[in-house]
Amino acid sequence: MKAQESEKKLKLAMYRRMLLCRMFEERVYYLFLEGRLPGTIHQSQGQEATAVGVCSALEPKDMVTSTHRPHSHAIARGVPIDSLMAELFAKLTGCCRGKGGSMHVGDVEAGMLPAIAIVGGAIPLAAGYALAFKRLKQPNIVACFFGEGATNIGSFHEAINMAAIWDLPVVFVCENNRYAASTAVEKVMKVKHVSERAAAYGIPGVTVDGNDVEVVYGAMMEAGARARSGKGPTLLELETYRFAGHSRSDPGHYRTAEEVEAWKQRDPIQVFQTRLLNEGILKPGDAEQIASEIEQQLEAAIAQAEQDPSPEPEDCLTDVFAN
Amino acid sequence: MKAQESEKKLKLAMYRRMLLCRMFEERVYYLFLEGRLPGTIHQSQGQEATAVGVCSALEPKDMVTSTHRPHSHAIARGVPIDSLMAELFAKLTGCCRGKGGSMHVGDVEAGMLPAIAIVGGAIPLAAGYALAFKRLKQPNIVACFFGEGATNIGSFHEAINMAAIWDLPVVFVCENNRYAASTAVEKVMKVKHVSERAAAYGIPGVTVDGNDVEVVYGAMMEAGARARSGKGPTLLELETYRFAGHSRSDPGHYRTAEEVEAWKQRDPIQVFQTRLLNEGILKPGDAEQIASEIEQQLEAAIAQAEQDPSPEPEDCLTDVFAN
Amino acid sequence: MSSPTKTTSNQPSQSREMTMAEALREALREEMRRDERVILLGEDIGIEGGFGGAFTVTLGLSEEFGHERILDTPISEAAIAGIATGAAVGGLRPVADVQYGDFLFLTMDQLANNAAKLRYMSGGKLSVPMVFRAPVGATTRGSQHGQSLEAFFMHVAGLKVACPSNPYDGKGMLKSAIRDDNPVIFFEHKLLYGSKGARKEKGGLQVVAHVPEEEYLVPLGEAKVVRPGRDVTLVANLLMVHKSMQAANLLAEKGIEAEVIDVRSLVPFDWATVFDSVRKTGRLVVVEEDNLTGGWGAEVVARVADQCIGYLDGPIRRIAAPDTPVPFAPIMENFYVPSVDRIVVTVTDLVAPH
Amino acid sequence: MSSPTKTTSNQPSQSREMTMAEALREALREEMRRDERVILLGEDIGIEGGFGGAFTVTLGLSEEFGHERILDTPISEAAIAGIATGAAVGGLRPVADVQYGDFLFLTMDQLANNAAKLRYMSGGKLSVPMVFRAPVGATTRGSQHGQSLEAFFMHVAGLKVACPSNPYDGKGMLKSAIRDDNPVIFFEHKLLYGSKGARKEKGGLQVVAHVPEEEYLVPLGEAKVVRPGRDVTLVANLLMVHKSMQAANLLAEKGIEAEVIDVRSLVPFDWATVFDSVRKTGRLVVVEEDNLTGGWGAEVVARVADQCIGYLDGPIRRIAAPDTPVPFAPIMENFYVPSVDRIVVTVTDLVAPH
Ligand SMILES: Cc1ncc(C[n+]2csc(CCOP(=O)(O)OP(=O)(O)O)c2C)c(N)n1
Ligand SMILES: Cc1ncc(C[n+]2csc(CCOP(=O)(O)OP(=O)(O)O)c2C)c(N)n1
Ligand SMILES: [Mg+2]
Ligand SMILES: [Mg+2]
Repeated sequence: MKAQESEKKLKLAMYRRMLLCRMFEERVYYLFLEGRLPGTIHQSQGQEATAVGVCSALEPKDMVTSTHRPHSHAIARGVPIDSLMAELFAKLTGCCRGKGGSMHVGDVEAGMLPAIAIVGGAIPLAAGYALAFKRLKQPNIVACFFGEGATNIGSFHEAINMAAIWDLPVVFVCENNRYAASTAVEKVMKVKHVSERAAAYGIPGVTVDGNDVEVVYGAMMEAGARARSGKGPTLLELETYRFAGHSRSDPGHYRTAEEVEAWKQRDPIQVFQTRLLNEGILKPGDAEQIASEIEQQLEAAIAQAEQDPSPEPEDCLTDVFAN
Repeated sequence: MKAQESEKKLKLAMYRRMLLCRMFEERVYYLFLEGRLPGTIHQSQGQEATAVGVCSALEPKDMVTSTHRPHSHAIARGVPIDSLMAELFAKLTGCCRGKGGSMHVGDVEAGMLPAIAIVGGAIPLAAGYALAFKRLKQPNIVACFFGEGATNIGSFHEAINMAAIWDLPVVFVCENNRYAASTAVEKVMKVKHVSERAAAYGIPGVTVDGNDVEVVYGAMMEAGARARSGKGPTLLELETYRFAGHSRSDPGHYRTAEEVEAWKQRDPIQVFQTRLLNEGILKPGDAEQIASEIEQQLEAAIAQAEQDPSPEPEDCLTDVFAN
Repeated sequence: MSSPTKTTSNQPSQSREMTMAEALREALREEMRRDERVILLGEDIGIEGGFGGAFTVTLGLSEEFGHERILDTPISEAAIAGIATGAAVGGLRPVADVQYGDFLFLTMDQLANNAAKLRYMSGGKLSVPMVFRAPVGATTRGSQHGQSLEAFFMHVAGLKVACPSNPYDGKGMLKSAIRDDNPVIFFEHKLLYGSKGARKEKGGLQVVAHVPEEEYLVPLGEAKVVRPGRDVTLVANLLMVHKSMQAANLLAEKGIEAEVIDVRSLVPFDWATVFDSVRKTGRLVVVEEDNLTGGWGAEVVARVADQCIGYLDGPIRRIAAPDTPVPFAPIMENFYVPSVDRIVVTVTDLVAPH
Repeated sequence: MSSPTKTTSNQPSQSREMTMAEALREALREEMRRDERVILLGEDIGIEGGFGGAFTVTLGLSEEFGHERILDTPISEAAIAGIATGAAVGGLRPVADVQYGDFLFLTMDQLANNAAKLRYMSGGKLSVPMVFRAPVGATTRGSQHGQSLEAFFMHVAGLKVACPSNPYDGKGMLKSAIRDDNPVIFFEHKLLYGSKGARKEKGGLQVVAHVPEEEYLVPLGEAKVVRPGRDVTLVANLLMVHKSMQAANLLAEKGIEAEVIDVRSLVPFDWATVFDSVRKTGRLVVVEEDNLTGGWGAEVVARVADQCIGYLDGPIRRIAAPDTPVPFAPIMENFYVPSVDRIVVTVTDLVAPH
């Protein structure tokens, strides 16, 4: 009973969170088209199950590291929507006070380091943060997100090896969306699965369906338990796909319409929604209800962000050094 | 007949070359103790079978890259002894004209790039040189030497992956002597064999006895043939041991006397000499004869180096830019 | 900053207007046609349906030259640099690139310890004919996608450093760099690529230049006086050349005649042109987008303070970014990047009789 | 250059003579006893029967603090830097090191893009209290084991840079660096470690200093006038402080009184002390071991040329290594590294009435 109830609550929470990720990205996309946001964005439509499945398996004091494509990670981790939106609007109320921008969103309070936009650059940070957890005897873990493209860079190799030999409490989460910008994964690595690379470090490598949030959640719970119990890291590969272009300006002509279509048939939100309806966890109309609540939440965040104060030019000079 | 003859000649050549490596290092060691050579040295006593076995399987126009421990690689590759000795003496007649020193010996003419003393730093160079061979349609390969300690650095990961996806004609030769300076291999990687890391790049990984020059030669011939035929790189792990300290000043207290002794029982030169005597390829007295010839060769090289001209102070300013 | 600035490059009869991206692309195409050994290495540079690199410079080249010569790499900057270096020693003439200059930090071991030193360590027996392209400059991308890294590489003995400010120089210098037998770090400014590429940057300048049909080279190591003047010498590179020119025009209205020098390449550096100008004007202001402390401008000041001290009528000023990372918010970024206004105010104050 | 030079540090009654290696070791030991969060990361730093790092600084520490706090790493410099950075953000106070400063090029992405910028990118919400130690200087090891890299890091906004020249400052500054809430790149000169360690370097100075028993700190950001003088200001760091002192003594015999300033830290930089001195002497010579072009000395000259130009009685000179890699042959290396003689000749020529 109790178990069922909490499981039901978890599923609903994950559904809502995934939808929030999706609707946030879609709304932000239009804000960019309207020229209301500066800079560029790397969006994650289609990758909601990875972000939400992983972060739903975390404890409040755990830590997440992210990449140039961090919006869904931040939302899934619980970084306040208002502060995320405000950051994209370059406002003083942003989670990085307007200094970071889209590629560096994060909030240590919420359990997410500022995202690192150098591909692979956050992997050593994640291992280091995990080392701190271990030394300070905190029962927490780090979830380190990166794309399959990042598995070809030196920091992936060096940091995972060190995390492995020291049994650090970190889970290396590879969102394999098959492309690094325009570059298909087959072009840049001969292994079929990124998880095969785990063997080089003597740690478990697991590949699961990254578009099924429950599967992701389960796999992360397992890898997380292993890390928490001092058994060390896991390389968790989540097979997924981004529906959006690589960045704002990318039409994605390097992918066939068929391929994109095929993956859209496996839209993680659609898949999960259908399942929840079948299981009766979602009642007819619930989805629409949730969507409209999120809609309002986003509009409120945008309205707030637009009237929030901008930094002063001279604020550029602060926050370089502590004290 | 013919085949036997040439095989016999090869074995004798390899034996002589190994002995030359050993005697060169021993002689150089004393020169350092006597304070007659500047700088420091990383010696390779005990690792002659890897250097000679690999280089004996190369064609004249093939290329070798090396490390901070390059003396035996250079000798095995055929860099003239006089120019090697002169380089250690910091003379103008040295293979690097006194600018390189022990850690950078090499001679493109002889088929060896200047050694790179940044651990792992030569691995991308080797892949790049192999890329040139491929583009220029030369039927040659690169033999890239590095230690097991180098397999933990980013350049190993990045360069081998790129060599793999492009099927470059290069053989990655890992001399696993069980230690990186004072650090035992078990401390810094969880895999039993470095060759297990080949799987991460979808290339063959092979581990063989690095103290048996014939085994090394055979393994290198195979990996080399593969590379020459356009099938791409191999990660060839050669299990060996250094009898010397890590560098001039290292007494090696991080290793047990038993361990060192056990490996000395497997001295690659002793092993091979005994075999050649049993096979009748070496007659009683031959070994001594060869040794005394080498002795003279070395003394001549030292005498020559000592009277060779030193560079002028201002020579420091040349060779920075071409033309 | 949207008014078209045309470069006053020698304009032969037969010429077309081109953006930097187009001019660099043409330079690559011409050199690849001319020399089989020229290859390109980089991320997303030759993929069908792709971008032609982060800023369209290599767009379409793989169609003509194929994937044997246009090599799309994994995300492995250190190996890209090291493989380009090894390939250069092996007889090719690689032109590699990073998508953003900020990623050069990943390549520094290969570029500074290997590419820059291999010739030296070999006693002059080999050479490393390669080019490494890197887009620099702040464009509202934040701290890890907006840095200017010229100073780091100017300080590495054994590397040449180019930084063209317009399409004419860009083409001519890239061709010279490819033919150079030494490693050349080739800096391009994101706001100078021009709008014809698919990737027009907000705030980008509409810099076009007349580029002659016939082949030409612009040698490395020659600065250019892009505006003569008697009162003060402005030394700048890349985007700052354009801001300095705009400032000079405003200053002229106040009767201050600034001489503007586009350094064009930092290594080799054309000291004579700078010294001659300072000896004439008696005043020097260096304008750079990089962080103030340890920027390349400091070296310019140091050389002048050694060679021209007696000719100076006042202090030497540098206009540079403050010593902070690049901020994201445009309001802060506009404060961070030296502005035309800052140049005008600084120069006016310097020239004003005290 | 073998005559013992004693530093004139304030000498309390209770003190011992110590080498740099010993003083740094004591600083690490004291801080590790004082603060559980202090850990060490590096190659071969704590192995039984090993070296205590490349220059014996950590020798014996693992016996007291164990392998939980003295972490022997694989050869993975980039990850060492990145893990130290992440651990610092996570609440530890890591002291990491490279065996030779030359390997810092491998760490630059982590140090320049992450460690230096994380606080800024977070809007000031986190801090990165870490120290990264690096031995620099030419010691007949050739091009890849003899570079001086201070200038590269002085140019990275967000990093502090320390470079003590003697055991007293070394201990006091390392303790300050460990307690600092920001990333500090801590440069040590191989020829200044002293002979008591197992790794005495040929040509090393017998630099010993009185180090008090009682605890003390030397703050980052304070230069020190190590020799007062009226005729010319010599600004130097690390080994060059000692060569400048020796030169100053020889110059004194010729009646030239040189004021010698040990910068001690490059970021923050104590500009006031340099400006005051130059305003007094009217002449400046910067002495650095690094390559001339783009060295930290250029920044010193640039600041002085901006702030003190009216006080200068002559050109500003820099004495530095030429723009070449470090050569192996001692004959060439001795030419490469600025010598006492070069300082004497340069200063004499500068001060001589023309
Ligand atoms: C070191 C580095 N190289 C290149 C880039 C430019 N870049 C940004 S994202 C990207 C592709 C990353 O692919 P992947 O790791 O698979 O993540 P995804 O974008 O698919 O989420 C590239 C090449 C970068 N930011 N950092
Ligand atoms: C990048 C880098 N880190 C550290 C060093 C210092 N160092 C020189 S040799 C060495 C050990 C190398 O071990 P391995 O790769 O196994 O080669 P071996 O010495 O055993 O032949 C170390 C740490 C270096 N030269 N380069
Ligand atoms: Mg991807
Ligand atoms: Mg080894």
